[in-house]
Amino acid sequence: MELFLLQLFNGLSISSILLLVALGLAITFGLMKVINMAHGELIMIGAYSTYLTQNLFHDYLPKSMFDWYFVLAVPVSFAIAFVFGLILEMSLIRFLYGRPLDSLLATWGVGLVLQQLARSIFGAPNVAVTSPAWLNGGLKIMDGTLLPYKRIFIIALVIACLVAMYFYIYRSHEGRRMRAVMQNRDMAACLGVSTRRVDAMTFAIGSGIAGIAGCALTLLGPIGPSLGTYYIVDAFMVVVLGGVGKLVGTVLGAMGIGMFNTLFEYWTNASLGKVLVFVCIVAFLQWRPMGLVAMRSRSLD
Amino acid sequence: MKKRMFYQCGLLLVALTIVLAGCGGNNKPASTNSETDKPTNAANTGGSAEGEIKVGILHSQSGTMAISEVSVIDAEMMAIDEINAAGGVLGKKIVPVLEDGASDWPTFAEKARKLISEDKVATVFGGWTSASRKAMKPVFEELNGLLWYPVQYEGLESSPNIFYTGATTNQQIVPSVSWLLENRGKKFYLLGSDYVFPRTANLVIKEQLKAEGGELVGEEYTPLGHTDYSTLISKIKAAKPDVVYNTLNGDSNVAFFKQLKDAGITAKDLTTLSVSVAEEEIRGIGVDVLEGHLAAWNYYQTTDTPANKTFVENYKKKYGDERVTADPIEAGYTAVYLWAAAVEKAGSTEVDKVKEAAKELEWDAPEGKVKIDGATQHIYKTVRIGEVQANGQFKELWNSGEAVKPDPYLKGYEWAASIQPTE
Amino acid sequence: MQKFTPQRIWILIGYAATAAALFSAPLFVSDFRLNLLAKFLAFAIVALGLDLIWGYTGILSLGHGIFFGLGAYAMAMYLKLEASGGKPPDFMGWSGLKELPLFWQPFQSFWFAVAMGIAIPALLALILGYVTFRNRIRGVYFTILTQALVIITTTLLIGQQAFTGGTNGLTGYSTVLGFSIGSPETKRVLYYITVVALIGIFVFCRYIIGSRFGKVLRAIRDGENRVRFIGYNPAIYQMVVFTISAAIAGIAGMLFVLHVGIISPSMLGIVPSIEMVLWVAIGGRGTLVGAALGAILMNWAKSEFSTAYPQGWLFFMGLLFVVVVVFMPKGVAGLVSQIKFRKKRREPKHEGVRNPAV
Amino acid sequence: MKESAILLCDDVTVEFDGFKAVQGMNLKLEKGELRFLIGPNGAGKTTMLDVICGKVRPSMGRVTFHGKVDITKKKEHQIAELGIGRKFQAPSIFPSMTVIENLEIAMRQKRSVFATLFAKMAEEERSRIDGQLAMIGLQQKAEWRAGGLSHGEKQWLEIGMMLLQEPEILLLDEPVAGMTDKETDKTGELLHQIARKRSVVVVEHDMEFVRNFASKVTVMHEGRLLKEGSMDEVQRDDRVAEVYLGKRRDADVSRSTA
Repeated sequence: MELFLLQLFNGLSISSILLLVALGLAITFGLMKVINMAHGELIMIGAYSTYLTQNLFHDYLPKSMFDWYFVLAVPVSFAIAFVFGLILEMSLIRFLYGRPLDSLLATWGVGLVLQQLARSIFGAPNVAVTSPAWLNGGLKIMDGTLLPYKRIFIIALVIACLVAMYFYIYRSHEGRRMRAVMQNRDMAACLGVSTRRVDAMTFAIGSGIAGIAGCALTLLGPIGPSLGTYYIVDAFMVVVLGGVGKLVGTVLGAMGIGMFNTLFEYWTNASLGKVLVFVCIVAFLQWRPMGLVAMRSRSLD
Repeated sequence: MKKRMFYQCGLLLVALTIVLAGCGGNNKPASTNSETDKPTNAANTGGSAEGEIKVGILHSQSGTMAISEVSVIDAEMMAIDEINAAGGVLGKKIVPVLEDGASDWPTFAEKARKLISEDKVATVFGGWTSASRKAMKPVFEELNGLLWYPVQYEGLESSPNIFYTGATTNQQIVPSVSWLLENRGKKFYLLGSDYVFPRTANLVIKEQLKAEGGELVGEEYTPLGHTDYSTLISKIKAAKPDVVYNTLNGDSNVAFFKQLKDAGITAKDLTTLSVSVAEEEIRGIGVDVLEGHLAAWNYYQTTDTPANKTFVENYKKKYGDERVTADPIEAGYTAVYLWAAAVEKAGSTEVDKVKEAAKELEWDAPEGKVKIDGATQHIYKTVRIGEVQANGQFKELWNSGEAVKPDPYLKGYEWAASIQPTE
Repeated sequence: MQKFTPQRIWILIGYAATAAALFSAPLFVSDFRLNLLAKFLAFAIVALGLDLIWGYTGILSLGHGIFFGLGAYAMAMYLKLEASGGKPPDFMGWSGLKELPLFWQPFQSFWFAVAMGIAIPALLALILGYVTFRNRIRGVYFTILTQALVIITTTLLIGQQAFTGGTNGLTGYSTVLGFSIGSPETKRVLYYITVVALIGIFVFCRYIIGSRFGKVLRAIRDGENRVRFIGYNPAIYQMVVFTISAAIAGIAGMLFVLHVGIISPSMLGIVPSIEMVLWVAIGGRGTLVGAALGAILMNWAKSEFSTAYPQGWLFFMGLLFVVVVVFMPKGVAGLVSQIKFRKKRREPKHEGVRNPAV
Repeated sequence: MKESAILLCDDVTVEFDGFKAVQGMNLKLEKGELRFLIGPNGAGKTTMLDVICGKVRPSMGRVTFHGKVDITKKKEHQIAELGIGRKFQAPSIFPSMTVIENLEIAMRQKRSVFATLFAKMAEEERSRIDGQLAMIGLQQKAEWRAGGLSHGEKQWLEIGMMLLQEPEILLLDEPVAGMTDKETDKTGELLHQIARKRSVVVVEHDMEFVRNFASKVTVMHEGRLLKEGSMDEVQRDDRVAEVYLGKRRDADVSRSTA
């Protein structure tokens, strides 16, 4: 029983991490149809931003304040990744709208450069981020079943991001423009929406969320130049499985992959579990090529 | 359409000429690619000129393995500088030729071939992963080169063209398992990354557990780069082991130890012993997470020998105060000195003569006295079990007292009979 | 169509000169460099196959490393067994396997290995192509699926160490068909075989492109659905060309192992697979010469510069990739023809071909 | 009766995510007939063509070809092979190929992989293509890349491709949309020639254009059949006038979209 609960929680936790990693992609890939292979590197940028924030707190603020660095690290990671996203969009991505496969290749090159940049600045070895004391330990629900606060925090963070995104996209003025541009670019342009600006903003927000993901990942995993490469393919799988262009789909996709991953890994082992999950995804896409939540359209291609 | 083809053809021809010309140009023994000012490459201009001995340094400077291997390069370069400052070998200066293995095994093979047949180096110091060594081995054997390999590995190998200055299984894993059985408990959980070293090491451990009264309660491998250990930790919890014997590699260690701590398991609740976590890795994982966990090596920065004192001092002076030394770094450093001593003794850099001279050669390494075992070309090493302290250094809990004779095929252990190669 | 116009003669001369240069290369370069060149030529073969599906059919596969790798593994299994004399190879010993597994047995035969080196990648591609193309999974989705396939294959190869050699891969060969694999003579012969294979596959690809089949492929690239409505089943065409491409990659893989002497799962990974695409992109997709050239030049540059600037090299490669894909989608070959034709093309606004072949 | 009908749509219903684009539509096409399909925007005209050519699968109803083959069970390329050709609203030719290559692959021929791999251009095929080039007036531009043609030329090329395909039924979706008057006239001529040999269904907004042909007109509205008859009959019908012609007799206004 306790094991079952724990595994359920683990599944939920993995789902939340996958979702956080894939959320930014759901925007850049799902809405803008840009295949951003540098998404993983934006996550890495978020992680390093957290590392830097930690160092600043460590060096310049009294020790008692140190634990609160993480509160600041979340917006800082968002901001830095946001800026990187903005630069990337303005210098490169805007030449690639409507050429998804080319965007995939070009951003892969960008990812390579960013990784190497990180290696030059921070060195090849991993850096350590000390998690704040208030996230240590866990919630004891019964004997031998401890739910780590960090994982609960990440789940909460994902929910917060989702809610924020929902309000931004469906309730704000900016979000309305964004949807307008993504649905019918020409029409929106005719109505006086600056598509250039909206594109840049949308991409930057997607990147910023990747930054938040990076910040959260520092709690659980390694922080190094190749951090992004561990998550990028999984993130794409989540978006594709969920159905491109639908946030609900992305949530379902992440839940599906996370839960099955935990289940398979528990039944078999980590390697085989991973293989099984991927086989399931491939098989599922044969059955429903457009993913869990599909949009239908009348256009020829 | 056709006209375009025509230009393409021309282009092909031009490009091919360039490639061939490039190849041809580099063909001459006195190579001409000295277009960089880097000291490492300037070496090529000298060729085998009087007063210089070229040696190759072949580690990954890019890619995933760069994390670990770059520090070994530093140590080897430092040893070369020190020897040169003291007058060189046979009165000649050692000139290193650096090549990048790029964390890619075929590249290691290619570069090894280049170092031996193009640069004509006297010896090569290089490799980290077993895979890179396995890739280079046929090249060294074919061209009769000499490779010094500085990392602990899974044993079951002994090539006439390789000197192994890292530990083999009976100098790290076997004694540490015995120690754990005696001091920490009988129930073992084996956790490793999914590649050759952990699988082979665990094969050995399983035989040893059977022979020495241990009990195996679980064995798991995770893909390289795996970052979520929550399920695995559940499995470990369910199996209730006394000891987790950890052969995880690189980034996985970070995720595993962080998440182990989150699950409320500290070093007090569960003993873990790692064979791939050294001082350098501690910095990337975080001391707060690792404190109290164990590791088995032959050398720690804190190892108390006079040679080590100067070694650590020089290393920090040269590369910065925040740098730490670790077992493979020391092994790389030792390798250079052992080769230099062998060359001095042989009076030549010829591979066969150096090999002959290296037999039973002794040297005061930072880890203590080491001796080359002529039969296996491994070195005698002292085994040390250490515990991670709050300052990121190890405290030695136990050592083997004297340097242990290398036994890569575990011929000295009856229980290992089934592991040994069949021929 | 087959008249000998001056242009056509020049093209033939160009081909002949290239072939001559390739065949006489052993006279000019050292054994080591020849070995490198041979490896590059093997890569050029993959690039040809990749160009066939990407440049001409518009299918981007980021999983060609798998097909390359499977071909390589088939050959490596033969070489490994020849080295061990039919006994279980070394890695099986230290993985705890005492008997040679059944599926390894037939690889003692060279020709069986060669046949498998082509058939296994082709079959896998056929199966993958059958399920995906029939279900109209295409474009980006197909590309991402191939990545999933890469992860599945590499994880399996690494996980089954006792049967596949794990991360180490297969290395340590001695002879091929009784000839020492390390000797300069064998290497030279292998080089010639590679040159012949490259030329043969080049001619084969040219034929495909020129045939009506090739025209349908290009039509699929331009508009897959449109092709459907004029009565072709694009799925079959995509499947066939994907299979051909995989078989070509398999051949290249076999040659690669013979030259390099090692194959490991890392060669099947995502990074090498993307790098293969990069060669084609830089050389010029949609032109066979460009693709082959891209593979040779990129690898040559990599082996020359990566040593001198191990850090800078990656920057350079990443930037090159970005610039080529974004600003020179036709690659080097496209750039050259663009420069040459700029003046003449300015006049008519439409991009018509003004010099018909006949 | 039934034997003479080459195409019979019976109670066809199409749903898109709950929205019924076509509801219980019946359509009968005689051999050699030229039929116009008109109706206001969103009437389901294009969707009807989509159903006939297999692009959209109806949720209900049957479409039979020659009274025996049920088209709704077939795939697009099979339907095309049966002899139903479709020209889309936006010109969909293969832009990176030359005009002649476009025609070559569209030509009626064996379409298996093997056949195309070893196909040689026969004399007879050559002359067929040349004839078609003359008919669509693109002889001078045979070696041009199709992408470089003007809009009207692309439309003609596509019609030419359709004709080489030699279908028994030709489905044309607004063939004159976006054309200049001169081009429209030329297209009209082409259409007259075509209609002599085969059955044609044309979706059209341009009433002037439709009026040039003395043939049957089907009016659709909100996915249903509203009226069928000659142009004169249709124009006299009150309901039609109400939903469609009544408000805007000037057909040019509604030309742009479908």
